[in-house]
Amino acid sequence: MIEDVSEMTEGYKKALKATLKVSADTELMSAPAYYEMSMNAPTLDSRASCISVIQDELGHGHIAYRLLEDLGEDREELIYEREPHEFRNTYGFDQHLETFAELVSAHGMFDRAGMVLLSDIEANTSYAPWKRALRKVGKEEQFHLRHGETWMRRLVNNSEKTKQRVQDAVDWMFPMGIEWFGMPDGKKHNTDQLDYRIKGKTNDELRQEWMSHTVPLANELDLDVPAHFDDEAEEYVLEYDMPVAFDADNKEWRFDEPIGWDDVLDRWRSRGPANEKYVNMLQSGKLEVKV
Amino acid sequence: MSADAESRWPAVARDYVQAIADTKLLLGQRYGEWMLKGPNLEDDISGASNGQDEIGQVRQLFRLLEKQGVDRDWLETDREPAEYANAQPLDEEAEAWPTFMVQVALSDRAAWLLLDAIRHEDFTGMVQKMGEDEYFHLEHHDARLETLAVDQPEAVEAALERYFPGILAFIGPATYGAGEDPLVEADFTDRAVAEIRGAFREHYVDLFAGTDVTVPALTDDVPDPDEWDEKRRRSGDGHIDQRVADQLQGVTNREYVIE
Amino acid sequence: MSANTAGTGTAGFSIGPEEDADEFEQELWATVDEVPDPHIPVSLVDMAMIYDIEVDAGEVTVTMTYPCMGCPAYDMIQDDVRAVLRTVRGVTDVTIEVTWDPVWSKDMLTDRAREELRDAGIGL
Amino acid sequence: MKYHVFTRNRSGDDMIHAGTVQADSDRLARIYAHRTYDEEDWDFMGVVREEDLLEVNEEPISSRGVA
Repeated sequence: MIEDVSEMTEGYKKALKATLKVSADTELMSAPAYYEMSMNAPTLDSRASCISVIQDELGHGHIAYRLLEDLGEDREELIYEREPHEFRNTYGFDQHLETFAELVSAHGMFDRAGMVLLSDIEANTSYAPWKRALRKVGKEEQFHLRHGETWMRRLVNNSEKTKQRVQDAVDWMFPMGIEWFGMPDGKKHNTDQLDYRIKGKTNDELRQEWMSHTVPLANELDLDVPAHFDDEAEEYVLEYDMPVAFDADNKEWRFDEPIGWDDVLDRWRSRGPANEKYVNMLQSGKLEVKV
Repeated sequence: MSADAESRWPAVARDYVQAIADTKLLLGQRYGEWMLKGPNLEDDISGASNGQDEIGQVRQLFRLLEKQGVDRDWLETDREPAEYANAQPLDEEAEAWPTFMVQVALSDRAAWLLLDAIRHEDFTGMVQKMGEDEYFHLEHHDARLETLAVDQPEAVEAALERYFPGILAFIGPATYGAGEDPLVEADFTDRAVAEIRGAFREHYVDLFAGTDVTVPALTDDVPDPDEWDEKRRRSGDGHIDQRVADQLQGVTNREYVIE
Repeated sequence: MSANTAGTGTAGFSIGPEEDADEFEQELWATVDEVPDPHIPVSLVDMAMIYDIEVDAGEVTVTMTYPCMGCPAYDMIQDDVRAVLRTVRGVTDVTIEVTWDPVWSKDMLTDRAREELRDAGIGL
Repeated sequence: MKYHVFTRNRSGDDMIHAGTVQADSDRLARIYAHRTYDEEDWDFMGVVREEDLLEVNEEPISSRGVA
């Protein structure tokens, strides 16, 4: 296990920082992504739960930025002085969440993706300070999942209309969750994260892990997702050729329009529709004080 | 659920608790609005915690109000903006951090003092539990105001002047002294409004001692006792924006309420 | 000390059914004991969140509290309690009363909860 | 200023370094530490300013002039 920056090679440090940055930015940006619908939650009880989730996410971001600080980065600069497009958060949190059904489905499916990634790091990382810090994160994310899945269940059982709202959310969130874990193992050239044992599982293993939670959930709730368990292959298989084009304005996947991973990376790099708005929200207080 | 005659609070007590509850509801709103735009991440985290605490407290106060015969749907989802009895400073969203800090500090502290004065048995334990939350809210405000009083004294003083009249109206008129405060008379509270006003101002005089910030004086005609609305604990008919009422009532997500 | 202060860790505060509880009440307690706290691996009963269970001709009233007033799982926990009690034969209705008297404190945890938390490495 | 946050699970346990907070005053640091690291009902929580944390080094005595 590595405890201190003095024990790291330059390559290790670089790979660790890059991984931490994605994690920190993703946790932080989930807060503004969850904000609008949390402040418009349907009941007082759900408002309390949703704000509690935002508090947790801010706290998780805080942890990851603190670890980056220990590696020589400047937290103030990372949070308050970068341009929106410089943030490295997952593309999922560059999207507008426009209904309560989308919010709770994000708790249930996007936070599951975060949980899968971080559980692997907690179990397998060679960087001890991160491993220790993740214990709290895991406990809190458990609640987000429970909150999301409970509400998905409530809405699915409530009426055909609310069930359809959840289905609409899942329709665009599921493929986004699939993309979340990145390129398939066979196509990936940069394996630094695994080589340095910053994480333990490959992209495809993590994707399988995510599907092993989300596909049975969808089946139980009678929601359609374009994936199923294949008995022969003994794994979850997609019912479309990943990756495919995404119409960000309408939140629609064009399943009959396969694209290359270079196109996906380009889409990620040019950021999603809510990126600027979310970063501006987080930076607005800071700017005001500085004036 | 309706309360039987024995456990029924006097009407003036119901209004008093309603005003505290609505103030906390709006505190939850304002903390929420600022939980992503504080000057540092720790302030954001604290703001989100405070917001969550306030909603938890509102939930309990609404529960008691419902037992007193107040309609639950009206409380949560069925009200006009002018029917909210929140402290007047919380009607608006503050435009800058020091203003926001003064706005919530004054409102949260005043609400706590009013709550802590209640001596009715329905509040046994509950107010003590709320105090566990409030310690952290009030400490956060005071610690932040200490730093702001040094960095931006003009902004702090301007905000105090802006919000002091409204918060004094929320606490109550100076004429509610010992022997004249109807809540004390009804044995619902154990401290007269006039006493709370004094203690409230004194706190800020001590906090800002040695800084360039002057705390507004207490004047007996603020609020004007003749103009003061006992139900909404304010003067005048100002109110929150419709947009805020819609958020609090979850209007855009009404279809997701599980009956 | 404020007028609103309740006792904490009140002497003689006991968790679980009274000694003279009949079989039905015992069953209700055992049923609620199956509901886990959503944050830590012990039951609501072991967490000392259930203060009282009363039955009146099939109508059950559960009096409970929370360690934290802003509990994010407030309604979910109540749903769980209601759902699990409704499966008990003879229960026609379930009402949940929330109380803060006495104020919950970790001194109230059962010994079993203490052991389980210790094993799980949780500090409470 | 940067503060280090230390916590203890229950009496008798070792102290844990829980993390750090950025704060403009000691009073703020206490609040931030509680708000950021209150995932457990700690038996003890304390903050130390980073500038007050002195590293203890073990260095060889210079050989010159010792013999």
